[in-house]
Amino acid sequence: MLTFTIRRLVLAIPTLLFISLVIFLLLELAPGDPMAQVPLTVPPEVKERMREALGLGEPIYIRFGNWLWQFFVIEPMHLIDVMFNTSLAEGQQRVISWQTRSPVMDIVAQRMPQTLWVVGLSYVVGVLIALPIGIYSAYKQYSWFDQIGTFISMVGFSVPTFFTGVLLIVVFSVQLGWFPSIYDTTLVVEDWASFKLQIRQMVMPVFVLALYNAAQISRFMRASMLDNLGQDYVRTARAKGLGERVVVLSHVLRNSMIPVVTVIALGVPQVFGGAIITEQVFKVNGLGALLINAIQANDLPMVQTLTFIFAVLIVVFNLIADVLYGVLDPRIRYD
Amino acid sequence: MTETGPGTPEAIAALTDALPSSPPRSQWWDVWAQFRSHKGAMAGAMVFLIILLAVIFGPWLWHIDPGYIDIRARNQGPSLAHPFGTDQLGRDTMARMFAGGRITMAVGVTAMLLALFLGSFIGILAGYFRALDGLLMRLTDLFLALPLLPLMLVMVLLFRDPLSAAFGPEMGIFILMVSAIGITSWMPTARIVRSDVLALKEREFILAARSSGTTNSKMISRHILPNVMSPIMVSATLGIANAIITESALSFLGLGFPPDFPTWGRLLFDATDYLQQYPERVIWPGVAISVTVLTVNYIGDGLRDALDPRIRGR
Amino acid sequence: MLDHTIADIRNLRVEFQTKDGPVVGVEDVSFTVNAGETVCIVGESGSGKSVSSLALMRLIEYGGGTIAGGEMHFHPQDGADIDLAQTEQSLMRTIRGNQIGMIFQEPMTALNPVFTVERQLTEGLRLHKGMTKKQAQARALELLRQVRIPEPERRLAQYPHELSGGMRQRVVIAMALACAPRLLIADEPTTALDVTIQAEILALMDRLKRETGTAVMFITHDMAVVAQMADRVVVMFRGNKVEEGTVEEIFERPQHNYTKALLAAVPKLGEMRGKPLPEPMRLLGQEDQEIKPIVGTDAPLLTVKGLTTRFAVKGGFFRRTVANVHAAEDVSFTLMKGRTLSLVGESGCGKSTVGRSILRLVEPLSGSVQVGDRDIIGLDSGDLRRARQDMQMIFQDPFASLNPQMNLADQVAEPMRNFDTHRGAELQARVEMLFDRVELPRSFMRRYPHELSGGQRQRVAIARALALNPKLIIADEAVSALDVSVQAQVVNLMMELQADLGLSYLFISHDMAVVERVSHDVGVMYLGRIVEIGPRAAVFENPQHPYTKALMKAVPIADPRKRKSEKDLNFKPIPSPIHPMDYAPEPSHYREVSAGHMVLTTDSGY
Amino acid sequence: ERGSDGEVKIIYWQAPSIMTPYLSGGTKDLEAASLVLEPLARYNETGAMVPWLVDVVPTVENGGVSEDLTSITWKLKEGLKWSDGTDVTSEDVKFTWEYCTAEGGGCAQSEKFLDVTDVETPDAQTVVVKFGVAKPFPYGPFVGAQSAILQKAQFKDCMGPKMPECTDANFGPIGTGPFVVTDFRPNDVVQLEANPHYRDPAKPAFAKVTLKGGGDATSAGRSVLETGEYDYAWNLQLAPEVLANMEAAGKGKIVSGFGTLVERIMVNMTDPSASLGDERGTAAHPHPFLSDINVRKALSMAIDRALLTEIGYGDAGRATCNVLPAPEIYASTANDACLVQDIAGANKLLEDAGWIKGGDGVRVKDGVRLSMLFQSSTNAVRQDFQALIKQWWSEIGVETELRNIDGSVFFGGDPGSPDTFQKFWADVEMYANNFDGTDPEAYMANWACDQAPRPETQWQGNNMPRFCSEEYEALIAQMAGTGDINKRAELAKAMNDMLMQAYVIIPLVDRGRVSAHSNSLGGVVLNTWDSELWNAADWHRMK
Ligand SMILES: Nc1ncnc2c1ncn2[C@@H]1O[C@H](COP(=O)(O)OP(=O)(O)OP(=O)(O)O)[C@@H](O)[C@H]1O
Ligand SMILES: Nc1ncnc2c1ncn2[C@@H]1O[C@H](COP(=O)(O)OP(=O)(O)OP(=O)(O)O)[C@@H](O)[C@H]1O
Ligand SMILES: [Mg+2]
Ligand SMILES: [Mg+2]
Repeated sequence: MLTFTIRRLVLAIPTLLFISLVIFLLLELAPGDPMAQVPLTVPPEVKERMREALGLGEPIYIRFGNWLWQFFVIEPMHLIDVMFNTSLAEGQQRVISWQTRSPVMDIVAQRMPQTLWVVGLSYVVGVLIALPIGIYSAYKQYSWFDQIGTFISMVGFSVPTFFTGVLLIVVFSVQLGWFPSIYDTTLVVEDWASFKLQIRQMVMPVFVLALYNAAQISRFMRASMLDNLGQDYVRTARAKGLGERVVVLSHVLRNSMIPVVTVIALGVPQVFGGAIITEQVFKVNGLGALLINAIQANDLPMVQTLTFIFAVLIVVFNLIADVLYGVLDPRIRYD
Repeated sequence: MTETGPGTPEAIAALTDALPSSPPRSQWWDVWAQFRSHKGAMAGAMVFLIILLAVIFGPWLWHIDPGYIDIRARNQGPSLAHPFGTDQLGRDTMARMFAGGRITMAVGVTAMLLALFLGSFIGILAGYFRALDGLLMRLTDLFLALPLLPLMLVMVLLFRDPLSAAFGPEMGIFILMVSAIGITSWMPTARIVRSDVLALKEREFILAARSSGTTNSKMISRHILPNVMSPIMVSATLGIANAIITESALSFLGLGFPPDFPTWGRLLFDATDYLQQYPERVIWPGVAISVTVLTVNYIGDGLRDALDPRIRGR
Repeated sequence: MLDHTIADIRNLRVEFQTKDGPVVGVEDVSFTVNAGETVCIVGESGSGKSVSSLALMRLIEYGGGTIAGGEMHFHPQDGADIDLAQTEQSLMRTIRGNQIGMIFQEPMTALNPVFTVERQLTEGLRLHKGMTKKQAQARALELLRQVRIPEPERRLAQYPHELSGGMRQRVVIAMALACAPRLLIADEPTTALDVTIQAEILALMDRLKRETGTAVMFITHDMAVVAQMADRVVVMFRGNKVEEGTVEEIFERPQHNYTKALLAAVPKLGEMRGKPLPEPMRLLGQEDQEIKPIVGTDAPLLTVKGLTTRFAVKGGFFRRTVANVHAAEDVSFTLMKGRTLSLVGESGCGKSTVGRSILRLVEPLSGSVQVGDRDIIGLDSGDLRRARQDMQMIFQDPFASLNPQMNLADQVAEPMRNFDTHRGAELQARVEMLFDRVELPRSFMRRYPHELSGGQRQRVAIARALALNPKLIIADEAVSALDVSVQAQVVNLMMELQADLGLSYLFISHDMAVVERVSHDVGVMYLGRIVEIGPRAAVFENPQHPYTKALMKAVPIADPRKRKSEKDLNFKPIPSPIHPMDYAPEPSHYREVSAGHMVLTTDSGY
Repeated sequence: ERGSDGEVKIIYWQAPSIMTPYLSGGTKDLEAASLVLEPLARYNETGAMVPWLVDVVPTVENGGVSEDLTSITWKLKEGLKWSDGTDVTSEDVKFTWEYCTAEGGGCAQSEKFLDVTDVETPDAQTVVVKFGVAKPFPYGPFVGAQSAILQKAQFKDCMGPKMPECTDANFGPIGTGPFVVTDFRPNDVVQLEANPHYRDPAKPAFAKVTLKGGGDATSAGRSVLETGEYDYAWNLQLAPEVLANMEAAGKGKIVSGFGTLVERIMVNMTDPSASLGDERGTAAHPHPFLSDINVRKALSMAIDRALLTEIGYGDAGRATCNVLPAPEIYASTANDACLVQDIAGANKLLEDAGWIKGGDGVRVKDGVRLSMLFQSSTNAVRQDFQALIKQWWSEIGVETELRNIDGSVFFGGDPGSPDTFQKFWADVEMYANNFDGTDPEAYMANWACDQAPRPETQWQGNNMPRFCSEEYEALIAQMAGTGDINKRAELAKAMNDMLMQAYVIIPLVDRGRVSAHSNSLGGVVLNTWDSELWNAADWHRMK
């Protein structure tokens, strides 16, 4: 298993390099300009000079090479500096965002907490509600619970979050005044009161995203449970006199989780980058908002770095999925 | 050894297999029969058909031009003249729903089919030909990692003009949209299909077909493809919803249809601003999208059951 | 022997709710099982054997069935009487696994793949007997010893897929026995296993019955097993009990026509003694049958020399090959036109691998395969495809070797379409002819595999193999999975085709009685090598190699008066065919015993 | 009293990404920076210049500007302190000029320092700006939010190519303004606290400012007007009825003011058809039908500007017939006839000019159909406008295809993209533009011939219609040499009228700025000539 993991990781490096090159070329080709948000009153010559100052004049391979060097050498050195108070990366040019002229990784680090709190938590919540719903719907296939579950999950999947989010805001913020409509990213949880505030501001975005995630995962869970409930070993378990709870929640569930775990793991990277609309609606300003902002401002280093991080997540979670697969299913052994 | 007495009809019957009582039927008849017995699927198919007929024939029965602006009739609620009311420019919502439905359904279905085709094609190739597996799966990773928006911008940049020149502006954009959505949403299908094909390849009937001289292309079309229909069906269900939503997001970003082209996603997006004043405006497109996706889901469920001969036989 | 009734089933009726209305699974069945007694239930496939036993466990409700009538009295000890048909599921839970144990039909899938053997074994013990983890573990170990699993301590920590089929089946048996049930239901526990393992398991169950007084309800359609095991026999037919009696009564004085037909269809080892050539079986109800020995020719069709096939075991950081499975090792034989060569041997000894290597469905490492005057090994992929026109294969599992999504006419027509030998109406006509030939109604052409019984499916597979008029058919366990009655039909059909068309068969099987019936020559395989080969009569009547002798001994005989006792059986676990990369096996050397009868002198590992 | 009113929360739906005006000229960044950094003088809500870090605005009259218009002398207020407690000196002012004009730096405001040859610092309070040419309007440098003063001590190591590397300084500049940055999260939120060294000891009233960014205008408005979570929301470009509905919730007020921002349609005088290859959209090929002034005029006549204003902007807009609508003295009245829609007149005009309606209702002349592509950036109001205008034009026999393009591409100016507003590969396009401050000279010079974007200029330039007239060139030259304000006004009006009467620009709406503040926020004075937050020091909580 370990060698399998290492081997896959080693193989991932060329893949990732290639992906980053393709992303880079794609971004190069995409129209748009980092100066697009500068008002029209600023003359074109000035914009041209600003562009040059960003290093846009260099040939493309030099810029890609620079990015690679900065991302893979300087950024890790900087990380070491921060952690151990060394000064390896002293004076070296880090990956700088064109929009904010500050190191991209610092901003990414800044956005992490809210992304994890809201988007990450919503995924966890989504999974936590999807599993019981999927399990029970399958166990009682075609019961009213199953029908309603199907209905809600399909509606949850088909109604875009730009609508559900606004609807929740109108109802719970404007009409009822229960929850804030704007997420405060500066809130520090240090006592009970601030914890309550944090919970209050998370409720709506987490709910919206969780609904969407739960909808998909519960469908997979249900299908997988259905597959396994008909298996022979379930009958064997019953023949041992085990109670239904043990049969379903221990024997069947463990087997059904095998494909679902893959689905869940592969969903994680998408969740990080894909919650753009919800983040916008509630102004959570997580990584998704950062990405869309950077794309709109044509902030190539930022977009490149973020998409590369997502690519790494995709590859890593692919791997995690495979490893989990192996852990859950003893028949699969990677060595 | 036991002495065996003279045979009786019953004894012989024990040695031949009992004929089933129902007469043999064609495959499609069987599929249809099974499909018909699935209540949800039938209801879904009916509703889907109604929606389809409505968006195809609706504009013939309801003559108002969806783009016609009657500025005096702005923001009206439902009335006889405008059964669904009007929007902020006084355009008739019902006419816009019909017109939008045509585009949404066309885009949703076509993009979904394209994604399915690509996903199945790549999934099957990757699963079937070992040599292609690594390459194609890395390609899938690549597409998963590609940021959608820049990709779309590039596609618009490169292809809008040639396509418009070749097919006219509307068809050109339609092709562009459909291929953009298709190209960016085939990856999950490919993964699922691939793993199914990998399992299928170990089955003995594939070996049997090979031993009777079946060529690779025939192998895929006769043996592999029909047996991976079930995951493809699930992808279809989720794909159509995905296509509808992506289309609305793209249109809104200005990467899609001309702004005066209504689509359901766009109508919903535009109406969201007026959620408080005119809540009925979000209801029409919202319900239309949800109902369409729901019906496709039920149809998919029914088809999946119906296409599986083992379930069909029960 | 205690003469105390454990289970008393009266007028059991089980129905299934399906979309086309209720279907009767069991119509009217009554029988009793006494303590310390083995009752065998036999009958054709689909006659309701499994359903009856599931009804007794009240597991039938989970499969969509209902007990529509009848009583099922269970007497765990003297005086106690529970009508299982009426009991609450909560009470059933204390009976299932505790007082009634069940061994399921399919040993391969009856175990949960993701839990260790220990976990699955101790679950019931801890539940019913309230044992602690430690106690349960000790008991599990004891059970594994009882069922004679080698290295029981290690097995506890293993997962089902790490065990061979025979071991898995023994784990299932241990599970059923864990709480020392009063009644043990065994549903075809050995059908899927080869003779040696089957013999072991039968011996084990017999011993347990004798030692603990457990009542055994043994379901099977293999009459040889019945003869081995049964005290009493219940014969079922289409949901009804048609006959009941002691094992001697049933075998010697069958009353019902079905029972008679069934017994007639059973091939018995030794029947062919003295007849050097194979001949079809005489079947009940087919009086006009002409029984003629099949002679064949002396012209070689298939010559295999030094065939070696290995599978790489990959591992390490770069997925390099670290070891090899020596599946076929220096295999040589010759098959003549119009004759049948059988390969027999234990599961996993490489029979299928040899068959597949000949067709190059797996690539052999070395050796030569000559079909007619064509060297198969040297062909490129295009020529190979064309060469396959002459040699077809019938696969081990009729369920698996047909595409579930394709109708039967298309499946039979497929080889002809592939080689474009026939077209349009001509093709249609030939498909019809093939259906007639294998005695399938033409109306079946539009059907799908799942709509057929196993025997019918196998006939489709045969029709498909015949479609191209091949010279050679490799029949890999073509009849092993079939019901005896169906099996007899298929065997006869194959021999008939051989007589008519001059086909050659490479017949792969572990069923010695069938092999005796059909073959001209027999090769016995062990651990990838042919240990003994020669004319069938010579090998069967004068086995030389120790493995061949053990194998012959293990075959159960369908005669209750010729039971084998456990001490006759003497098995060794098969050594692993996996060897490191640098392992160089010795070439095979043979000693000629009589004309064409060769015995391996090289060390075979036995 | 300073700091007594607690926290004020401001929401900008475009989040600030940097805190200095010199690295990003985006409005959001300028305005956020204006809480901290201040110029020597700035414009008030009427567009008049007011002294800020000086006591008087220098003029020729008071001797601050030299007679030959080549130098201007500013005198800093006494006792000005940076927020770190050090003194503000003329060296800082001079440094600001050096900083922005240093070699290799991409200073966004370098235009402000055009023609500055030297900045002299005779003493710590006095700054003399020298120009290489006579400057009739010498208030470019150090005036307005774009040209705020930086602290030399903080920025001296951040010159030229090192400008972007000074993240700490760029995110937390030391300034003279009422607030100091405590936490800056780019594109998310800025937190500030009262400047302890602010020159007025009683101000600011608020101890803390939170400037949140992100989302969209609707939700920003909602958070001030409906839920009351925020105190001030910037630039609420929303449909008037949506805004009215939000205001009805009673939690806050909408404020609006007018500047020079005009929503306009640009008419392409060159032929954008793809078949021309490299010469597409260049002066080499005049437009097949838009080069006919009758057609351009008819297009303008068919538009009901009042209705557009009502639908798109309500009280925050006024219909206009000028591309230069303000300040008052520059506003022409010569073209006001366009305020009334005249479809019949437009039809007649086209008919007379020989454009005859074909069977499909589209006018044709000599085989040329009046069929146009109308592009604009993506924005709900603009798309409504496009739809309306399309309908009106169809009534005069002009067929229109609409296209909307994402703002970052449309305004992005990427020469590789076919969709930029400069390339203008369409027949007409709509967007809004304005000019900085109150002097229109540079703005009116946009329509000089050599400002036309073309391949040689990498498609840069401001003359989108590719308008070219010798007469107009002459007026530009004349204005550059005129110092008298009234004379300048006349010239500007003449230029405006020339453009209007040629119908190469069809102005639609003079767009005001709409913002909203909560009922409890006092002291808000909406200023469209400078940063909206220009007087944040005066903001206070109403009791
Ligand atoms: N879940 C079910 N639904 C409907 N019919 C069923 C179901 N299970 C079994 N049957 C039917 O009940 C009958 C008896 O089946 P059963 O499994 O008992 O046969 P069997 O005697 O065990 O055969 P085999 O030897 O093949 O195992 C068959 O006709 C079968 O089709
Ligand atoms: N594709 C494969 N990869 C690796 N090992 C294999 C493969 N196929 C077969 N083997 C191994 O080769 C050996 C011989 O297998 P084979 O299938 O030929 O046995 P068999 O005699 O046909 O057994 P059975 O009676 O169970 O069908 C076994 O140890 C098996 O595990
Ligand atoms: Mg059975
Ligand atoms: Mg085999």
